[in-house]
This record gives sequence, C-alpha cells and structure tokens, in this order.
Amino acid sequence: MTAPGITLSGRGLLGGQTLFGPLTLALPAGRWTCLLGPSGAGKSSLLRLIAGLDTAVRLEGGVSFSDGAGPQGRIAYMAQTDLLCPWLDVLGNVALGPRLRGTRPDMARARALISAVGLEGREDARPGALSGGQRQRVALARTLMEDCPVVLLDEPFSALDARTRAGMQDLAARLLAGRTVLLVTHEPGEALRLAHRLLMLGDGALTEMPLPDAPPPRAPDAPDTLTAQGSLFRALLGTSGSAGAPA
Amino acid sequence: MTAPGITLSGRGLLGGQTLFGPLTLALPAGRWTCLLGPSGAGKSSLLRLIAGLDTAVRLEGGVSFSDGAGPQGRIAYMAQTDLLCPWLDVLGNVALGPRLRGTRPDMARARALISAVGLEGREDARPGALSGGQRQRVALARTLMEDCPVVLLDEPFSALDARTRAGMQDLAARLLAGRTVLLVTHEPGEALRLAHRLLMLGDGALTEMPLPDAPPPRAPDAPDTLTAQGSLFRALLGTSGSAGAPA
Amino acid sequence: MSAPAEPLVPAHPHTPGAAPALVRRVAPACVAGLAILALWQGVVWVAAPPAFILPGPLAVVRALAGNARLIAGHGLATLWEVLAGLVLGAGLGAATAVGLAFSRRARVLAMPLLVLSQAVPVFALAPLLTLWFGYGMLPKVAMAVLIVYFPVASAFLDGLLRTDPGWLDLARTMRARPGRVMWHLRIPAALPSLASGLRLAAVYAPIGAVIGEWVGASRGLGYLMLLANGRARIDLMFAALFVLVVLTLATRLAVGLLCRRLD
Amino acid sequence: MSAPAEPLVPAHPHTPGAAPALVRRVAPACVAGLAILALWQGVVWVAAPPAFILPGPLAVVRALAGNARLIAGHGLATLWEVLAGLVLGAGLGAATAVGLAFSRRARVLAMPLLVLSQAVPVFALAPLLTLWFGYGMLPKVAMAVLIVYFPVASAFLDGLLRTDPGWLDLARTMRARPGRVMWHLRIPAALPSLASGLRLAAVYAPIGAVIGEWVGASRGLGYLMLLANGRARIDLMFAALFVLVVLTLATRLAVGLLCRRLD
Amino acid sequence: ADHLTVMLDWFVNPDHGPIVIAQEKGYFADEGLEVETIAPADPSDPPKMVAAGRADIAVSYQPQLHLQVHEGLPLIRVGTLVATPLNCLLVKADGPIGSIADLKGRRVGFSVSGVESALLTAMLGSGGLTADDVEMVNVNWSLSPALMSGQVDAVIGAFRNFELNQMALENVPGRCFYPEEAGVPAYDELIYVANPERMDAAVISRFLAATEKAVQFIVNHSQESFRIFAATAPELDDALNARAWADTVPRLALRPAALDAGRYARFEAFMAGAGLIDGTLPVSRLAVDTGAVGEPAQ
Ligand SMILES: Nc1ncnc2c1ncn2[C@@H]1O[C@H](COP(=O)(O)OP(=O)(O)OP(=O)(O)O)[C@@H](O)[C@H]1O
Ligand SMILES: Nc1ncnc2c1ncn2[C@@H]1O[C@H](COP(=O)(O)OP(=O)(O)OP(=O)(O)O)[C@@H](O)[C@H]1O
Ligand SMILES: [Mg+2]
Ligand SMILES: [Mg+2]
Repeated sequence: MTAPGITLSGRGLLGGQTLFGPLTLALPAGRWTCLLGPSGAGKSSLLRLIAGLDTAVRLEGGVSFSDGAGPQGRIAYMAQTDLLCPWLDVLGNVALGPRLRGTRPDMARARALISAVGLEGREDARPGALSGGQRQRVALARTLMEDCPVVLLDEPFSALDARTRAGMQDLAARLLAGRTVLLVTHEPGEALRLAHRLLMLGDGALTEMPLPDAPPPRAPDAPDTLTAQGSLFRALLGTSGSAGAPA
Repeated sequence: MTAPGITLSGRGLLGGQTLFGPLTLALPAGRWTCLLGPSGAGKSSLLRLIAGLDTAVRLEGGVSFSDGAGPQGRIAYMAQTDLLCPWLDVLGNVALGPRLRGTRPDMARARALISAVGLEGREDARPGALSGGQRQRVALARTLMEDCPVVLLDEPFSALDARTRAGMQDLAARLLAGRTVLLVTHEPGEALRLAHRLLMLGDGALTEMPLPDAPPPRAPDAPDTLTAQGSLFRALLGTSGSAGAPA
Repeated sequence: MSAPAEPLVPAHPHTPGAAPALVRRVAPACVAGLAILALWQGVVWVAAPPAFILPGPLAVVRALAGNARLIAGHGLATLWEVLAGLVLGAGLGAATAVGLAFSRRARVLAMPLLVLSQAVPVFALAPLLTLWFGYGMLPKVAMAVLIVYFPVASAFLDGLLRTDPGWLDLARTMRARPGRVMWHLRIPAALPSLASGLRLAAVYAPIGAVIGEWVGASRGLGYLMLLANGRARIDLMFAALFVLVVLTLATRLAVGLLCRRLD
Repeated sequence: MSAPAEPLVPAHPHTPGAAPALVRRVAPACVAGLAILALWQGVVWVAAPPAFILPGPLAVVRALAGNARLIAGHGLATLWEVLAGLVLGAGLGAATAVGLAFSRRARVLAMPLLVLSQAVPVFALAPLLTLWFGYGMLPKVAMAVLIVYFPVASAFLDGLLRTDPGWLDLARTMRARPGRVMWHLRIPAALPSLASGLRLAAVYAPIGAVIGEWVGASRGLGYLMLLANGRARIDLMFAALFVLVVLTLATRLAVGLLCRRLD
Repeated sequence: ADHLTVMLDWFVNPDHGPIVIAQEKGYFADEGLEVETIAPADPSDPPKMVAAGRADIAVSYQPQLHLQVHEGLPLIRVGTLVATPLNCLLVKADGPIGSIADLKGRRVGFSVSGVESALLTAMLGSGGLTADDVEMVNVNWSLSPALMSGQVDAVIGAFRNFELNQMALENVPGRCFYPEEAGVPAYDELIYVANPERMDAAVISRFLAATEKAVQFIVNHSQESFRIFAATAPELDDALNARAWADTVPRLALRPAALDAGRYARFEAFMAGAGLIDGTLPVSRLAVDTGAVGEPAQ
C-alpha cells in the first residue's frame, strides 16, 4: 500500500456560474494537505470531487492519481456530518467498512480504535446516546478503521474541546503517517500543527500559505508555530469570505 | 422584556451514575455566560435542562428563574445540530418561530438577519443546497429571529471559518446585548471574546475561570485577551477530559 | 490519468436522469403492458387452463374489440367512482391521520374502529350501505372511499408519529401551537409516508369501486364482470378485467407521478 | 422558584411511559372493544336498522354463546390461515421489495405485475386458484398471502428507495458490495417503512383468509358467515363477524407490538 | 301513477323476462304503475331490503322465504315468477356419475345458500346415501367452472336453464338430476315477496296483472319477446341468453297471482323435517293471494 499523489485541476461550476478555478489542487503523495477557506467556498465540494461522489458542483477538468489508478477502494472519507447508523452500536459503526465489503472486521482493531478515541466502555452505546463530540469521534474511528492510502477529512475535529482535539490530532497524525491526507478545517492552529502543505481556498482560487520549518505534527506552543498562527489568523481575517459585513 | 437570571442547581444522573454535580450553574441576568468543557461532560444536557427539554440526564434539583416565571416562550435554543427543515427555504427556516406560534413573521427582519449572517441572495435556497457553515448560519439567524430574553447557544459557530466566525460573534454580541445568554463552545478565544462569566465543566464540577477586565465583546488581538487565551488554553489541555491518552 | 468516479454502488435511486419525466414513465408502462401480456400468454401455454377459466390474450382482444362501446361505457362509470373515491378517501384518510396524531387517547379509541372498517366483509356491509345510500353512485363511491381511506390514514399516521424529536424540541422552545407544529413540521416531515399510503390507495381504489358495484349496480366494470362471469361469458369478463387492470395501472402511474413531489 | 418544564408540545409520541408494554397495549384493546360495542349500539339506536340487517350487540352475544364451539372451530381454521398468510406474505413481500430495490429495470417490469395481483377481483382468480391449489387450506393461504404481500412489498420498497444519500456515499467510498449495502444500510434504514407495511398487512390478512374461504371452503369464519347469511341466520353471521373483527384486532395488536422494535 | 320499486334476485337475466317485457311493452304503464327495477349482486339482499322498506317487491326464492319468515323477517309471498324448481344437481354428461348413488365418496360443490345442503341431503337419500357419504365444498362464485375443470364431481345450486346451456356452449355437456324427481317436494323457484305490514295489496295486484300479460306475450311470441328483451341492454344480447330464454319460457308462472297453498305447506314440512326451521307456520304467514276478496293477510 503506497499512497498516491492526487491532482485535481479544472473549474468548478455551480449552475452556470464559476464557484472556483480554474485551479490545480495537488495533494503530495504520503503528505498532509490542509485546506482552509471561508464557509461556502467549495471545500467540501472539492473533497467529494476527489472521492468521486456526486456534487452539485460540476468539475470542468479532472482528477488524476499519480499511479494512474482510480479512486476505487482506497479512499477513506469522513464527511462534515457524522453519518453514523442509529441502529448500530459504536462498535458496529466503527466496523461498518469491512462489513460493507463483506470481509471479516478486525474486532480487536476496532476496539483499540474506540478506546483510542476515548470511548472505551461505550462500545455498546447507540449513536443516539452519545454527545456531539463523541459521535464525531466514532466517525473518526470508523474512518481510521478503513486504513486507506488516501484519507479525506472534512472538519473532523470541529465538535471537540481543545484537549480532546489535540489528542485526536495526535492520533490521526500517527495513524495516518505516510498517507495522502486532505484535511479541511477552520482552525488555523490545527492546520499549522498537521500540514505538510497549507492551502487557502478563497475568491475561487487556491493560495499556498507559509508553514514553519519543523515537520508535522508540530507542538502547538512552539514559538514559530505560534508566530505562524498569528500571521495566518490575520491573513484569514483579511480574506474576503462569503459572510457580508455584519449589518 | 427584561432578561431574567437563571439558576440551575442539583446533581445530574445518567442511569444510576452521577454525570455532574451537585453543582450550581448561575446565569446572571442580561449577561453572557460561556461554558467550556470536555466532550461528553454534559454541557448540552445542561442547556436542555434549562430549556425544559427531555434529556437522558435526570436533574436531581431544579431550575429557577429570577423573576419566578417558567421557561415558557422566552427561551431561544440553538441546538448542536442545525435542525433545519429540508422542505423550507432559508427564509422559511428563519421565519419558522413566528409561523409555529401563529403570528405574522416580520419578513423584513428575517431578510435582514439572513443578510446579516452573510446569506443575502440565498433566501430561496433549500438547506440541502447549503454548505455546512451556511446551514449553521441559517440556524443562528432563526435563533436570533426569536428575539428572546434568554438565549441558549450550543456550539453555534463550530462550522465557521475564523473570519465568518468573528463576524457572527459580533452580530450575536450586538443583537443579544442585555439578554441572558448561555454559550457552549470549544473555542477558548471565542469564550474570552464574548463572556461576562466563563465556566468550565470538568470532572462533574463547575469552575469559574478568570477573564480580562475589559467588557465583552473584546478585541481578539488585545494583549490581555491573548494572555488570557494562552493561560486558558493551557488550563484546558491540562483538564482531565473523557478522551483517554491516545494509545 | 483522469478517473471520473465510476459508481460502485447505485446512485441515489430517485436521482432524475436526462429524459423528461413523462417519457420516462410512459415507456415503462408500455414495457409493463407487454410484460403482463407475456405473463398471461405464458400462463396459458404452460399451465394450459381451460378457456372457461383463463382464456388466451387473443380471445380477450377479440372480445374487447367486439364489445368496445359496451366496455367503454361501463369503464367510464367505474373511472368516475375511482376518482371520486380516491379524492374523498385520501382526503378523509389524511384528515383522520392528522386528527389521530394529535392525541394518543384518540388513537387508542379510533384505531380499532379503523381496523373494524377494514375487517368487515362487503356482503355484511352491503345491506347497511344500500339502506343508507340507496343504489346510486353513492354506495360505490363509499366503498372506494372506505378502501382508499385506510392505507392512507395508516401510513400517514405512522409518518406523523415519527417526527424527528429534534424538531419537536425546537417547536417546544418556540412555544409553538400544536396545530401549527402539525402543519409546519409534522405534516411536511411525514409527506413521504403519505405518498407511500397514496401509492397503495391508488391500487386499491379501482378494486374498491368494483366491490362497490357488487353491492348493487347496473353500471360499471364490476357489474359487467359479475354479469359476464355469471353467464360464463369468460372472454367478455376478461376483456372487462383487462380494462380494469389498465385503469388501475393508469391510476397508480398518475398517483405515482403526483407523489414524486412529496418524497 | 423551581419550574420543571411543562410540556407545551406533546413529547415524542413513542416515548415509553412507566407501565410495561403489554399492559399499556391490552388496556387500550379493552377500551377499544368497548368503543366498538358502543358504536355498534349507537348505530343500532340512532339509525335503527332492522335486526335482520344489523342486529344489536345483545342478540349477537346470545348467538355467540349459543354457538361457541361451532364458531371457535371455524375461527381456529381461519386463524391458522391468517398466520400462515401473514408469515408467508410478509416474507415474500419483503423479499420482493429488496429484490426490486436493487434494480430500476426490475421495478419497471415488476411493479405492474404487483399492481395486477391486486387489481384482479377474487372471483376471476378463484377458479384459477382452485384449479391449481384445490380446495384445501392452500387457496385460502394463497389469498391471504396475495393480500398481505402487496402492502408489505410496496411500503418496504418505498422505504428502501429513500435511503439517506449520505450513507450511500459512504458506502461507495468504502467500496461496498451492493448486497452488503442492502443488508447493512438500506434495509435497517427502511425498517420503519416495513413496519408501516406490516401494520397494514395485519389488518388485511384476516379479510384475505375470509375471501379465500369464499373461493371454496368447508371450514373457516368466511364459510360460516356465508352459510349463516344463506340460512338467514343473521345473528350467527354477526357472531362470526364479531369473532373475525376480534381476530383482526388481535392480529393488528400483535403485529403492532412486534413492529415497535422496527421503528 | 303509483311508484313501485322492484328488486331482482340478481343481475337481469331471462328469468326476469316477464318484468322486462311488461316494462318494455308498457303493461305497467297501462296499470298506472311506474316500476323501477334494481339488480343486486347478492341474492340474499333483496328480501332484506323489502323487509326494511327500501323496496316494495323483491324477487326471491321459495326455500329462502321459509327460512326468512322463520327468522322473523316481515315478508310474504305475493306472486310467482317461475313456478317450478330451477335448481338442479349438475354433473358432467360424460362423467362417472350415472345415478345419484354414484356420488358416494365424491365431492359436491355448492354456492352460498344454506338450503342447498338440505336439498342435496334429500336427493342423496333417494339414492340411498347420506350427507356423510359426500364431501361438500362451497365453490361460491364458480359453479360450472368448478365442475367443468373437474375440481368437483357435481354441483348443487346450478340453474337448469343456465348452467346446462353454459356447459353446452363450452362443449362440456352437463346433465341434471332434478330435485323434484329425487325426494324434494316441488316448489316455486322464483317468487315475488313483499312486506305484509307495508304493502298495498291493490297495487301489487295491478303489478301481477301486468306481468301476467307479459308472460302471455312471451309464451305466444317467444322469438319476438327475446328480441325485445335483448335490446334493453347490450350485455344481454348473446347466445347463452338466447338459449336460456327458450328453456325458461315453459317454466314461467302463467298465473303469477295464483297461490297453491298445499305446495307451501308441503315445503314448510320438508324444511322442518330437514331441521332447517323449528316447527311449521301456517301458509297464511308465508304466502297470500292478493286478489282474494275479503281475505286480508294475517
Ligand atoms: N440517551 C442517552 N443514554 C445514555 N447516555 C447518554 C444519553 N444521551 C447522552 N448521554 C451521555 O451523557 C453525557 C453528556 O452528554 P452531552 O451531550 O450533554 O455532552 P456535551 O458536554 O454536550 O458533549 P459534546 O461537547 O461532545 O457535545 C455523554 O457522556 C453522553 O454519552
Ligand atoms: N445542491 C446545491 N445546489 C446549489 N448550490 C449548492 C448545492 N450544494 C452546495 N451548493 C453551494 O456550493 C457551495 C460550496 O459548498 P461546499 O459545501 O463545498 O462549501 P464548503 O467550503 O465546504 O463550506 P463550509 O465551510 O461551510 O462547509 C456553497 O456556496 C453551497 O451553497
Ligand atoms: Mg464544508
Ligand atoms: Mg454537546
């Protein structure tokens, strides 16, 4: 299992209008690419286009994998909503992938992941009995369970408190080392901790943002992380987003 | 319409076990109280108990309002999920409250709120055609439309980028000035910007956290905000949360 | 290499394709008609039932052609009953479901009556119906209404009782009036269930009208079929039956198209 | 002042109360029985239909008591047909729905046949059924199956076609096998619709068995009713009808209890 | 004109010839009557409707009348439409049943009526059999198909003027065993019944007079009367009705109003003997001659 690099290039059309591009989104093989950008810019749509899923956005262009193969069966996708099955317990949700492929799920691994996301002892709970952050962690565990060379994460830590979030970031960074990862996030600090490559989608174009020299995962309180965070934050606040000036 | 103070006191039981308390959660009248805490600590449950909604958590104790009346009809509640109606367009979702009460919705106000949350021109869109952050903003507009003396917000900005988030914070701070607000959030910076009172729910107990002297909304880059943020962040990372040490 | 995602799992089944809805629906109907004829001819060939039990399609087509005006006249009478029954029955059924959704106590009391309305065979009901409604079009429509009513009420009620509790919480904090919650939340959320019930009802309405015609009639496909059956005009009976089946398919198709907007 | 939230809008209707499910369900059934008797007596008082069209409850109770063993014997025969029809029909219906959910083409071809199976009146079908199945229990069960089959298949199929597209997306990226998606996602997600269909079917199964008995029988409540009707023993007919209604209510209740687990 | 609602026993068929012809030839109008006919699908409904006052006259069956009067329905026979039994025990002409005795161990189909089992029992007795020697099956909607396809070996409740012709047209000739030749007292198959508490005897007499004229016309002009009959509705104009018409004409009551009291007493006794009714009622409770002067119905 070697992780391919992925390149999406082209223009995204919504109805008759251009939502983004023409642009080229290159995900280097085996690296974390973080994608920031204002709400409604098209980040989730880009993710879905790479995963080969239907979107309202039509891509005039294409997606290519560095090894020439397609997306089939080697992409793990964590959507912006948790998509847990209410009729399955936590263990069942985490082991959904193998079940759907008809292979025997590695239950020990599933349990280990559940405990890694901090839900040990809740294996039998239904999603309805979990808090928002707990649900998100189950979805994360389900995605990690897939063990795919390409991983697409759409705001995977948005419902977590700072401490749990840091723990999950470490977990993901460790388990997904060497994979091609695309992480959509709104937290500059998170992006700065994890990214090998940091991209901003704004005004329909991609901008590459500078990163500290240290390799990820970076300590959140390292001086150059904090400096970069400050400047990134200011850059973000300056970006023209889709939110109008509050009236 | 004067905003009452609210006090919840007692112990929260889940099954036979204590989830939190005995504790007293006091929301000062007309002030913003921010509640931080690890995932699964019971923040959303506290919110729902105040709103008078069913929860899995049983409160051994009670909720009292400083003016002696009940919660009826004066609480606006924004849940952790957006709860948009897929069959209504943005305008219809924002005007849902008056419709449900059988009063004539103030359409001009609804439109103004939609444009205030940055969705001008999307009034006719169905929730299915919105991005995650756009949906969250519609839910926010719906909550603001209620114009209630008590407002309970459960992670209302979690799906927004930094810039949009700042805009929404300003909007909420302005429109909800003088209301009794309980804001659950995972973002220390957000809490520090908006709180008159900052509480931490952890290990089943509430801890009051120090705040800068300036009145909210505070500038996010003011020196003492940043200092407070740094120390709060470190405090949060030290809190024992429900997420185990990543294996 | 460009790899436009290949669907591994069928896409969402309701995703509309390129062709306009009508064409996409009429073509299947033709295929369906042929399928029925093929099945029919198949049964006739394989099981070889005697012609007085199941005549072949050809004999029936001949009877159809030979009695076209007769059958058309009776068919029209049935069509009106079906339409009236469908509209009234669906309206009453939906109204009942909404009424029952308001109150658990009402459900406990009324559900048995609904079940009763379906459990009583026609011939026990028929004298009562004629006693009350006479012999006009009314008892036939009443019978179609009775038959349409139940699946609509039952399916819609099921949907109304499954409203997402999150919305109900929201409504509660908004101090919503129960009637408004029903109209603005529970009913819209239950429309797919209503559609489910209507699709069933569309199939039952014609047979309801036909049963109504057995209650006492001198018009309609049910009358014609019983008459033909009683007089062993099996070809004529099957010709009328064929028209009934076509009418049922058309009703189902039309209701199906209307219901796509509710899903 | 402590203000434990007062419900402004009814809480989620399925929220279980304190009493055990069985008691909570049996008490309503008794209330329901009384409601039916009250309605009946009411109709008899208000509309005053002659006793040979609708006898009062008292006369029927007397007939019931006087013919208890006779009615019980026939009732038991019908009960078995109902149970067999329900199990087989629901199984076949669910299997059909799953099969059709796989392929749009299959739906286009098979839906008309399903509709056909409901549109053909019994008396046209009866000779064919007896020709194939004889006069034993089989044609009655076949009729009950036929009647149970359709609502189950139709409602379940509706549910299977409404799977949340998010799950299907997830399945697609997981390279799921279509059969597995059906089993692990689409079927569980559609169970409430299946329950809806089963609740309808529970009401139709007994009338299906009774109709099957009219096709040709020497046992069962349907046979007894026809016989009593022919002999002008209206009280006996209504006694049998009463037992049929009770049987239908009991079936509906039992299926309703079973289906709570699917909602 | 006096309005009169007449419920037929079933859909219009040649048995109803006199009523149809009286209507078409204007005999009702001549008597100052305005007659509305209604056809039900269930033959047990019309007497109930008359008893309930929803119709003035019903076409019914004599055996049914005995049952219904005993069950307390306010009904009385006021006239006769077909004066012989039509019911018969029908078998395949080329089948194994040559005599009633051959039915031992066979399967006999019957339709809805409760009387038919009594008729069959009596007929079996004439062949030395009992009811336990055959298996009775209710075949409800399909008497002749059940017989023709071999599902049953005989059916009771078939009408000799119809099912025989029907089978002939299907090239499966049938054969009748006649109840009145096999131990069952002769009876009137089709009669007119009215509610004795509500009926106006004079109006009914005028109705019967009109049908009497119609019967005379039918007997005198068999071909022409069928053409008139068949022209009233397109569905009536077919080969079966033409054949049935010919077989029905000789069985029509020539004197619809005439009452044979002995016939009713004998059948009442037969029914009581078969255990279908408890005790016997006087003929005056069952039938009346509306034209009999100074003899009101009791
Ligand atoms: N129906 C239920 N049955 C059992 N436990 C439940 C149920 N609902 C919630 N819980 C538990 O109650 C606890 C509190 O949940 P709550 O939603 O209040 O947490 P929270 O503080 O809002 O967390 P988050 O930040 O993740 O949203 C969680 O541990 C959750 O698992
Ligand atoms: N079905 C649709 N019809 C029309 N517009 C759509 C549809 N689906 C999405 N859009 C629009 O496409 C744009 C991009 O959506 P997308 O979900 O990719 O945004 P995003 O960058 O992920 O935003 P967020 O940060 O809020 O999740 C949004 O403006 C959205 O309103
Ligand atoms: Mg997004
Ligand atoms: Mg929460």
